[in-house]
Amino acid sequence: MRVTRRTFLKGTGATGAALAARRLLRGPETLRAAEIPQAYVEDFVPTACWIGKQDCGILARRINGRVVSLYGNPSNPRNLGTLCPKGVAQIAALYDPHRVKTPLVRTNEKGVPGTWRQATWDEALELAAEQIRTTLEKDPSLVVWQKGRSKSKYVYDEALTEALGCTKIGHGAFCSDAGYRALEYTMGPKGVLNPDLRHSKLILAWGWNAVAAGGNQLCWITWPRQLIEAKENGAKLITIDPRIRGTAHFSDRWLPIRPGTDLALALALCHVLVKNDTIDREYLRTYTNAPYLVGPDGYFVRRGDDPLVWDERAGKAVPAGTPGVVPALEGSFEVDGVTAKPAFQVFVEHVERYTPAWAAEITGISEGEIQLLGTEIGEAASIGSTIVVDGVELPYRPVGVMAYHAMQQELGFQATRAMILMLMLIGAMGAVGGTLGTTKWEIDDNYFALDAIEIGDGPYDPLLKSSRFFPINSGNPAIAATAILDPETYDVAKGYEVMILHMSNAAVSYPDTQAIRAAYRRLRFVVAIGPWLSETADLFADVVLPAATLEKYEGPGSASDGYLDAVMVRTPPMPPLYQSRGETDIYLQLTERIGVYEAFIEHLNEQLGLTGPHALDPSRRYTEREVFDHWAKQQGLEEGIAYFEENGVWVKDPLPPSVRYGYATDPPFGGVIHRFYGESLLRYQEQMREKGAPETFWRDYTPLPTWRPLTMDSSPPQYDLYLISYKLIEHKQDRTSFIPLLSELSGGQRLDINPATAAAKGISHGQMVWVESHNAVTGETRRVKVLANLTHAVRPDVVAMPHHFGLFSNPNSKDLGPSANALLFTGPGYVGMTADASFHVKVRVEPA
Amino acid sequence: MAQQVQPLPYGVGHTSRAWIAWVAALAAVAIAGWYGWSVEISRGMIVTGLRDIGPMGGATWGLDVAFIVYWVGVSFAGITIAALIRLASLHALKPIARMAEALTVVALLAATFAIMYDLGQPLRGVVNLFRYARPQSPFFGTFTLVISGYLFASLVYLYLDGRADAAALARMPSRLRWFHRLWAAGYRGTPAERARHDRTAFWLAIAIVPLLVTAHSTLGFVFGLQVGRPGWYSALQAPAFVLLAGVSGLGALIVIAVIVRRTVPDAEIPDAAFRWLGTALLVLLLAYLYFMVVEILTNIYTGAARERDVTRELLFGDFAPIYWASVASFAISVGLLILRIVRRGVGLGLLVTAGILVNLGAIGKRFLIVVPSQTHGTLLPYGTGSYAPTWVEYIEAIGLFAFCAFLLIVFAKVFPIVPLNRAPRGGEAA
Amino acid sequence: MARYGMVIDLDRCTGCRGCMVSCKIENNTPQGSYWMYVFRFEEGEYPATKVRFMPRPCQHCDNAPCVKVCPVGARYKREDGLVATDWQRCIGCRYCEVACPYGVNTFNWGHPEEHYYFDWNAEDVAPEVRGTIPAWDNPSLDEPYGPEQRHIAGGGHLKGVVDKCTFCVQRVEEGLDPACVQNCPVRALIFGDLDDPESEPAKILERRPSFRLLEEAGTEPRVHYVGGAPPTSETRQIEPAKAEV
Amino acid sequence: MKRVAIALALVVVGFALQAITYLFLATPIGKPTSVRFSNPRVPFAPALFILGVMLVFIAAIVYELLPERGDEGSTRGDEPRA
Repeated sequence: MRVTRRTFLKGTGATGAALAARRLLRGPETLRAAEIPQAYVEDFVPTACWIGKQDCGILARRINGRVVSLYGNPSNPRNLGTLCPKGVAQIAALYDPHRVKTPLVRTNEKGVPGTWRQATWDEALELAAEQIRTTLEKDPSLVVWQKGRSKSKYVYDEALTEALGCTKIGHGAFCSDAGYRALEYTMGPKGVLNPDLRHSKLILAWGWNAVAAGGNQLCWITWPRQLIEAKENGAKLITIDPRIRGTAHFSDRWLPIRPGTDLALALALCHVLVKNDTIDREYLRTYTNAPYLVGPDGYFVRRGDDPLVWDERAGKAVPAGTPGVVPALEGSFEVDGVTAKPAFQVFVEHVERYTPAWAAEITGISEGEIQLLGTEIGEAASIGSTIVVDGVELPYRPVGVMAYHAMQQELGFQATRAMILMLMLIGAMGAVGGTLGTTKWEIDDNYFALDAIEIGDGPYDPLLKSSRFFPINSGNPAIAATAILDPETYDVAKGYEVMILHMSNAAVSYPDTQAIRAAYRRLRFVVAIGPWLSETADLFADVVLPAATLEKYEGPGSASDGYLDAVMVRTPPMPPLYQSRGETDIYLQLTERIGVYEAFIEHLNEQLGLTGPHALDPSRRYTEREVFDHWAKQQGLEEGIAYFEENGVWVKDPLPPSVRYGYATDPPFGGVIHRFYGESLLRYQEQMREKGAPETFWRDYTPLPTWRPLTMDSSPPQYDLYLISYKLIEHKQDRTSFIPLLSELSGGQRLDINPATAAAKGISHGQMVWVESHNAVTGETRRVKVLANLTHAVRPDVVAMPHHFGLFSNPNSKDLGPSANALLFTGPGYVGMTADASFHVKVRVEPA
Repeated sequence: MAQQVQPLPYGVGHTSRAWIAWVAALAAVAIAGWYGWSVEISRGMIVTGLRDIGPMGGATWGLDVAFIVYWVGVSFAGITIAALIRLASLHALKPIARMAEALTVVALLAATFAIMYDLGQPLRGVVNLFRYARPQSPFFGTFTLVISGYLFASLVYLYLDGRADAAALARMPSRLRWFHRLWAAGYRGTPAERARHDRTAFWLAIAIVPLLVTAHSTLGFVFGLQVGRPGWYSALQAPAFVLLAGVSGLGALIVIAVIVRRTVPDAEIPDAAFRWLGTALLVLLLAYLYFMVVEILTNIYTGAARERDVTRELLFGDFAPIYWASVASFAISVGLLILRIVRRGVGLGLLVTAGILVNLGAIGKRFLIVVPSQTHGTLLPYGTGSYAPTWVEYIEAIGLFAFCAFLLIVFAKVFPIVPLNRAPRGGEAA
Repeated sequence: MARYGMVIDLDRCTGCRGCMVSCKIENNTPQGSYWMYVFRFEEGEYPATKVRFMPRPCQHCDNAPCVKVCPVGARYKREDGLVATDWQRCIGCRYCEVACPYGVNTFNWGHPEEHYYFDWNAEDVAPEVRGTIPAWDNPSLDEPYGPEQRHIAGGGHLKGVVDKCTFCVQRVEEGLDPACVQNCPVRALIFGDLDDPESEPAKILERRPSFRLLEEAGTEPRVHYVGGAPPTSETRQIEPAKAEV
Repeated sequence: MKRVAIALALVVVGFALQAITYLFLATPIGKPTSVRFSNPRVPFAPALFILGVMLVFIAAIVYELLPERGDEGSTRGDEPRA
């Protein structure tokens, strides 16, 4: 902890003639500071970054109580006293002259950039509360709380929305929810694939820019450090990505894959593993439904409710889980009059056709490379080996896969499932050195829920939950927008009327921006809460409430680096600037005016686990500091929130293997059977067909991941390039491009294009080009003008654009170029089977 | 004036309308140049096209520095001619000695201004150079030898050499008599005085020649000692600077001499002087072209990668137009000068054309010495930079030409720009 | 006496440019001025593309061309190895800038106060921050440092004066690492006394092969690189940071 | 002769001043390893050096302009006073 205090006096000692002489010698400017003698008191107080997802610990350097710069907090295990460029640069965001300084009330029509009048908090809160209250009274589901990123899940996402009873929308469908759903459905943990970097020996950065893009759970600082340490410990890194960039230096091999074909590659790798017989049969038999007998109809053969397996020793079918049986994985058996095969056998036959040669054609990666990679994976897995970690002997399968945002593609859910199946074949899921989903191997409710979806008949809510369109559903606001705009097709009876926009910029950050803007225009009332005026607020908000940035209480959040347990709470290094307030304070005040304060307090007690003397009293009025003080005391910290105000982070013990690794939990893998074979997916497919969903919605609901040609590939041949989008290390979503320190580093929008492709099209570096995208289903085209950036780090048939741009409300973020989202589509062909957005589209590029 | 019975020689003291118009015009342009400087001072050098070398991809030295070098180069002529008259007894050159000396002085004043234009903190420059200047810095030579020593020596030379004429003029009634008296400072033309002057002139010439070589070399060292800038680090820089200084200086002198011969009443500058100037220019030019070939050959034959890049950029790249224009102006000048010799006439037209061309070429070459090694010569892969001067730099540069011309034509009206012709017989003047 | 230097581990650098921003904040450099610059390099052709990174602080050369050419001794070498710029003496001739083979010098082309990243005196910011110094005005930078007590901490930022990396002399003199080093998330930058065999950088240099940039120029930099290799003529800079004023 | 003596003295002093200043009073020459190499040993030494350069040339003026004591040949002047 480096919280020091020092005072230094700035004196001049020079007066009169001496001063004049110095002025002459040094030029007039030098005396700027020296002329004003002043005592400065410097100190360092903890707070936390609000930009990224991992809430890096910060020590704010203050001079005379005013924050002047931000340093990493050395106590925080995630960032160990360091910050990424965004973290350091947010000082400019804190003092951004374009912050929302007072509550604002719109004075012009919606749908165009707003003109505003300043209002008092009383007026603005009353205005918002009135609208929310009357709508809640009518129908709570008409009120929607939309978040971009929420940094206090229990307070906002849970307690608030439950107190209001409203609809909530997150950003997951544009992030990595396809991967989340696949892992939740298949194994239970709520997360996407990420490697156990401390022990992995073969790391596949699958669509992951390991050193610039972060991953789930952690954003950026922690992963690269662990990856570099893994590399220094001899791990091999293979990058599977149409574009390589930063990872190139750390990658042992680069497999430039054609966008959207990850499923084909994963299936071919499964093929190689099966052919090489590098299969962890013990894992498959013990923890998965791979031995379950599948009948000719594709469903498990059951007796009563119990699926059957074939006991090799007894030579008969017995209910799965019968103690002492050795279930067959291969073969074909006659059971109860039908020919049944273990699911694994079905899988082996299923992947028979997915040869490396077949995949080479689709993915653009050579047959030899695929064969080699499959063999490498099988060998690296060292099936059967164990390792002792913290005194516990555990299976050691050091093959780690990181697959994150890349899974937001048309076949993302099944591609992730195919990767998981591939890892299951070698037993690497949840193994030491293998692939994990989260810091802690915990089974999420979705494991059960996604297997037991009751597909309704409609009318549906705008997110189309439990619908015949998207039974497994990530809650995509663009789909909601599409459904609101076309209620008949999607069988939607009502849209939304009132929106609470929580630090979200849906109108720019999410594709399809056009559909979203059109739908948001129909909202009767929007209250936006955020430190800056987002474009969404600028276009659609009726009332804007100024939120504080890092000068507020927020949390609690994890500060674990994956191996060490730690908790953080954001504490304000100085009072909120201008008239801004922390969101918790805002919600406490808003719920009071709406009349649901008591409910909010009760839900806070529930969500924050506040009991006994630490429970909040619904009849009392609290400030946000008091709420977090109660929480901190509940955790056993006597000094309450002051502990975090002093330290920023509460570091606990190292996470034991029994928490981290699926094999090590008690019971192993939380006691659930892994869905190697997705029987319920087949059931959903049948129900969807029965209820009349078009093929485009049900065709990917297959129990085993199945390749099909991508929709975008049916665009006309002149749309000869794939557009992908990516993250820059300098920016985070659209939250940072207005920070001049960062846009200076990033240089704004560009289109990465291979020099060979550029040459063929007569495009030179730094030239303006038109990028025109094409919707293969509707025939619609969209285009933007952008600067060409020639790079050898991208496939010749791919062009790539970073996110982060296309903003217009903040003068500092104007003129940085268009948003990649302006080219992307939503709807059939451009969303996955789980309503997850696909960030792929075919485009053509020509000189502007 | 009523008592003025006789006009002063060579139009001194006589102002025509044309002259006034010229003075006004030149003053206006010179003031425009200083206005440019005032903008630069108040807003910073951001108003120039200069930018940092490296991430900013610019040139931090540009037109200003090119003109510092150019003006110092032009100053070469006066002292050289004066010294040659004394040391090599080239009496034919005597009529152009005064204008040559004046040219040296005004060129050095222009160079001083150009240096001030180029300083981020000009005021500090004045104070700190006297206070802290370090002998190790190649700039030490520029600041002390060139600006102080050279300028001071030239003034001394101009002054002492003009005393006899001043005394002669001081005998004639005019409004400028006080000035001529002041200059003459008691000179009466006694043989002892003349002998003394001959001795001082001789010793001054001796003293000035090494100063001259050192001064121009010093400027070459400013560039030639820099290992970090491909294209600069070369032992040839110093001698090449001396040569190109001679070329531009003689070129400028030719132009001025022709103008004087055409415009100043009674000014008789013998053809021999022009012949000598033409031939000398030709010789220096050929020597300089030889240096250029040697330099290019070295750079493209054995130069390190970045040296070759810079050379390629000069020959074929962004700077090729300026480079080849400079080469062409030198080559054409060579042709014109040879043609003049072949034709056996004086060929004033040819001489003036060559004089102007070599100066344009010299400016081009100075620019090419300064800029490409910065924009295209970064040793780390910053990529290619660029530099385009802004109006401020152009107006400053043009202003200096006007300033020099202004000083010269004003000088010609207060003092004979051509020495009074009293040798070999005395008292014959006017 | 300690003689400081820096070791940069190119095998660890991810090119995030966090050091560039922390340098800018620590030293309050105006727009377009990078005392620390991180190169992003591309080499080779698709698919054998190589991308790598190279941070470039001032090399604090032992035989510094900039020190040699400075006409007024504003640029000088300290005994602890730092190459310092006295911003109260600099006359703005920029000779150091042309002399430096590494391109590390930055000149204050305009009024720096017009080129900070946010406006402390903006009409509606001022009331909020009144009575405090601007966030971009680090008081540590205005003080004289070292035994020589000269103004070298980079607080100059005066129009017409040259700036460059100071190795954060204001921090080093307090026993802290330079801001870039402290902030490097992957510990690719290591600072310390190269003369002390027990120091972290000295030990790394002992253990691993290293190189210095433009060794052939004879400048004897105090910044050593381990891992990777110096850029070659085939190295292309990609994604240059925007440096405009 | 006094004239010559003064002029020569000026030249000698000028050169001496230059040499002394350059070598001993100005910033030490050598590989710059400390702040010592950035400061003149004597304040304003560069000004002294320039003074030295000027003295050498001032010698010429002094030599020519120093009034003569014995008014030799005022009548033999070819340019009688106006």
